[in-house]
Amino acid sequence: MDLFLSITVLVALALIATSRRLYTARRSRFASLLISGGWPAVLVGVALGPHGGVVVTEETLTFASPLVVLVLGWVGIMVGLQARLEILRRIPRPHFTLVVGDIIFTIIGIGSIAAIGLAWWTSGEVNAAILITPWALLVASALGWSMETRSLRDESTPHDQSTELFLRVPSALASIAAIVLFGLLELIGTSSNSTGVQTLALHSSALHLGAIVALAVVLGVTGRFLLTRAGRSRANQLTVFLGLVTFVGGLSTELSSSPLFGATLAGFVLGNIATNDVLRFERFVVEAEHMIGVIVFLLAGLTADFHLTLIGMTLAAALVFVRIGLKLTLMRWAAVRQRRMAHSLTPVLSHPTVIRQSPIAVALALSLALVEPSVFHRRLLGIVLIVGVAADLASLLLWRLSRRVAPGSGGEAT
Amino acid sequence: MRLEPLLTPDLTLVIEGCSTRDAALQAAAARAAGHLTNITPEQLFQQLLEREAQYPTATPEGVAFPHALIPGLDHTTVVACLLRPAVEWAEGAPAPQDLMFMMIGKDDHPWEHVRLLARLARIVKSPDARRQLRESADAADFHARLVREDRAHV
Amino acid sequence: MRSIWTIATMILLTVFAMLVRVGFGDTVFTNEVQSTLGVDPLGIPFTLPATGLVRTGASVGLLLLVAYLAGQLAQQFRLAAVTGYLGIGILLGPTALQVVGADELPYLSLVNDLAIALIALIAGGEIRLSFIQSRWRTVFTIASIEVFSVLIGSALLLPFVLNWSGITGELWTPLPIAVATICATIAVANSPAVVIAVIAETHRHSSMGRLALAVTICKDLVLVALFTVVLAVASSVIIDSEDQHSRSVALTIFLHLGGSIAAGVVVGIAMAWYTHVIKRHLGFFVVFACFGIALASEALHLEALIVAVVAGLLMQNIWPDEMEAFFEELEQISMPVYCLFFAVAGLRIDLLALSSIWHWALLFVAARGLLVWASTWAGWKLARAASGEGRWLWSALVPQAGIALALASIVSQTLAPSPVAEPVFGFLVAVIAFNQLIGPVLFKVGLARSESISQAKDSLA
Amino acid sequence: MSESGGQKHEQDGSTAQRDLVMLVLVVATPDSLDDLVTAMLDFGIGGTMVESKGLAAHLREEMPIFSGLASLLPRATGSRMVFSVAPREQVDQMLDFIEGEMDHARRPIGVTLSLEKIVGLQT
Repeated sequence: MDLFLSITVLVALALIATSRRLYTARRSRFASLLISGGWPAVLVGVALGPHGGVVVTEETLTFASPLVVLVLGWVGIMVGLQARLEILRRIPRPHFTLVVGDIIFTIIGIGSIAAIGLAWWTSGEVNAAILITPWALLVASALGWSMETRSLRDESTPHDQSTELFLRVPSALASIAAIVLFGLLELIGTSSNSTGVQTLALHSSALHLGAIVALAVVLGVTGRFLLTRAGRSRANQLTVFLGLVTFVGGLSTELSSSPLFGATLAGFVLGNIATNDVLRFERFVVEAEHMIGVIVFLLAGLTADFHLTLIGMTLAAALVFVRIGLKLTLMRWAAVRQRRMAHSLTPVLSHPTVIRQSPIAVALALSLALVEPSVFHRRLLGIVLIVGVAADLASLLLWRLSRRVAPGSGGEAT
Repeated sequence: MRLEPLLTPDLTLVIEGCSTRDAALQAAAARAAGHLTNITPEQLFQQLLEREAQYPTATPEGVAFPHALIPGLDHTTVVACLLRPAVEWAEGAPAPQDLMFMMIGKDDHPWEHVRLLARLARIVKSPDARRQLRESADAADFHARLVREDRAHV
Repeated sequence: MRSIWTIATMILLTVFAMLVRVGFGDTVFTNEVQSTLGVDPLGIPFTLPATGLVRTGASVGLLLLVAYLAGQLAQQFRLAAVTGYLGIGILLGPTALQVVGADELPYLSLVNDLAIALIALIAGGEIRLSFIQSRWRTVFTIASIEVFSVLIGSALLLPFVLNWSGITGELWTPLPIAVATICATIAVANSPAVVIAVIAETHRHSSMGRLALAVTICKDLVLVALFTVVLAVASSVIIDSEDQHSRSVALTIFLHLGGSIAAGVVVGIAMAWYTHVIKRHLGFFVVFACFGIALASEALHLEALIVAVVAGLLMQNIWPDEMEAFFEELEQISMPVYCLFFAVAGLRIDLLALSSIWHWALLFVAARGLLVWASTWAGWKLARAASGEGRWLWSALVPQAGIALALASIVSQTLAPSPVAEPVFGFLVAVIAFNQLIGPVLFKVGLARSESISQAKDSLA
Repeated sequence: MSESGGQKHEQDGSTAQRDLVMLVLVVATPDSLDDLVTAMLDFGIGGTMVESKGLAAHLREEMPIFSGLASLLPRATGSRMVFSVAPREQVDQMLDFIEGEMDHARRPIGVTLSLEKIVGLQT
């Protein structure tokens, strides 16, 4: 019964979050920051969860894992579908260099902090192989930044399509890279974890990877046939859409990988053999994005465990500070390299919005807590959520500071 | 645009035993020419074949729309046929066709021709309507069902 | 040509799922034991999710896709799509290809709650009060005659069948009679789900279809009350438990039915208000309304079937125009729910149990079919209804599905202490399985025949 | 279906211009486009069609959560607007068709506007 109660609150919140009234509320900077980060949904999740008001007990949460598989499969297919070659070909080169820069910066900066913090947190006596997956999670969730550019706009920053795309597209590419990076490393980590030896069980993880790629190809091919058979009848479409999403999410979970990784590959294959019916499927998937986003954040709030020891909190704080330093240096490096581009980019590049954490991080952490619901993984999800909130607030603070430094450029977005 | 005024019982027929498309076209053209003043069945049949040669008018749902524009005609004629058995329409045609709506129109009013084609498309769009038409007992029943389907739409 | 591609896709999806489950079944997360303990890097133990639960996600996806294709295939061979969903459920089930394991059934049957509420809502929506006012006498006569003749006929025949099949030892002692009466009550059950699914699938909203639906629903309402009484009395005989007095049994039934009808009215008004005022996200709202009805009825000990039928009836007959959008959305969502509901029903059919007693079950199915035909024909003649659609009405009263299965599982739970529970459940499931497979096809033929009869009559007139 | 060289209608004389009205349709779901175009042809209504983007689609593009690349390819959001000037009787037929024969979920938004002055309309 309480599972149903929590799902009802969850959907009611999702309905409100996507209602027209809330869209208009997003015009003010703070409101759009708060809402697009999904924090209201996380707060409700925590309030309802086992650590909050205990409306949803631990046992009910595990019972709801097929719902988590459906939601994460949905996100994976949504991300995979847009990674079409025709789109990737149209992306100008600077965007790619920015993403590669971000990956290198993050692996070095965040990677080292994560390695030290995790080893210290698990007081060193577990073998390294077990920490590969948590390390991969912390690095992958640091890639990219929030793609929401609506709160960017005020009189000071000139508003044109290219500036916003220069922020949104690299972050989208980074979130695809994050899913693939985490998916691969999680395979290696899990296989070595089960064999428990120092040496990495590369053979077994290669087998799993082969199976996931085969799943993506099988689903791409059969998906196209199924979508054409569904035709224009909405009842048939709904059956096939839900079937595809749950099938790919479920099977990639069984292949001990996160549903996001398998679903993204399947979306990629399906997207690149697109027909009109596949485009109709993509519209169905993307239109529910905000509803699915709210459900992901709410499930994250329900699942996260915030009883972090002192070490856990220090690790979270270190991740936030390193992230701020990294992202601003990355942007300065990008601004120096892009001097040839229109001058209009430079004010945007110094804009602190890049500090905000990408929402894919929450989905990745939730998928790890789903595949292996241990207290450690739930605390990692808690860390990712804390880093996200802190990064959002830091971005707002730094934006206010930069306004006070250059007062002439006007105040809050109307 | 209503189909009913163009549907005369005499030009609503069930063609049995035609195994090929041309035989069906010939039978329908013969019946249509009887109602047209300035064209012989053979000429009409040739015009229909020329049009089919450009691009076959068959559809995956099994409904064909052969048509011809004849100069000097004063009105549009529609011949509604139920083919038993269904015939293979053309090389690579998606499915055998067993419903055929032959349209012979005025060449100086192509817009009216398009409207008639749109009306027919609306009538035979739903699978339920097609099944109803295909289960007609005889020509009179086929005509009654066509009128009922036409009245079912605005 | 298309059906080759359909079969190829079904095989590809199923084989791939089997390969993943066989090849990678031993990974650290999925393990055979219900849920074992793991230790995380912090040294804190945690319970791993049960294998059945982890596999439910993929099984739901696989069943949806493959059942959908099987339904299309069945329609290409002039069968009812429902038979396709059931057939694929049996094929992938734990007693056949074992693609879907037995440990997943408890999680998959969550869809039953959603399906029964949704089917009952649609059934309620199909009934027009004007139709009831004009034909309630026919509906009530046929339903009552059919219920009692099938009940008494089966109750007399079953002791022999149960005896021959070795389920009950002696013949005319209290135990076999009590068991026979319970099985006879379930033999009366019908399936609004099959009636609605076949009507929706063939788009034939003829008057015979509407009459069949009204009779089926009227019978099920009577059946629910009958079942509660028979089960209470019979279980006290079988397990000698004297906890229930006959007076309190009557009271619980009255509360049970009255409460359900009242709850149905409240739910109907609430749903009408949402559809009228808010109008948005109807899809999500419909799914949650059905879950709500199912789980709330369970919690308040009401009958979800009655609550939903009353709600659907109320909405369709009081605000027909505003509720059009609601029922359109209901129809969209019914397809995936039917695919899953009938596939899961197929999964639960135990081929092993079937193999030992199928011939006795088939004998009883034939006898029941005869009883249904005779009683419907008699009821039809008695009601002196004019038009000829009555000749094929019996074909709608043969199929059995969800409700019969639900009652059978209630029987096996209530009789659990006695040794006869398991074989009786096996026998009931076998009978229901045959009715599930034959029923939809029979009704599809009956619907087509009755429509051609009424059309022949129209053209003559 | 772009502008078909002026909208042709059965008109007789200038007095008929007074019973012409403008029909504006906002078609959000592309699937219902075929039915609408077939119906317009059937009723003899021409029209101009433009690609449009709803407020929700615009906001979704600005505030993506997971799918940032979707906005890169500004392919049609799938919604279209149809503007047509036609006799009141045919426009009423069109609105009856939308109310009578289209599912709620696929119905376009339709409005009619009365007109003061019309030039350039080929009758």
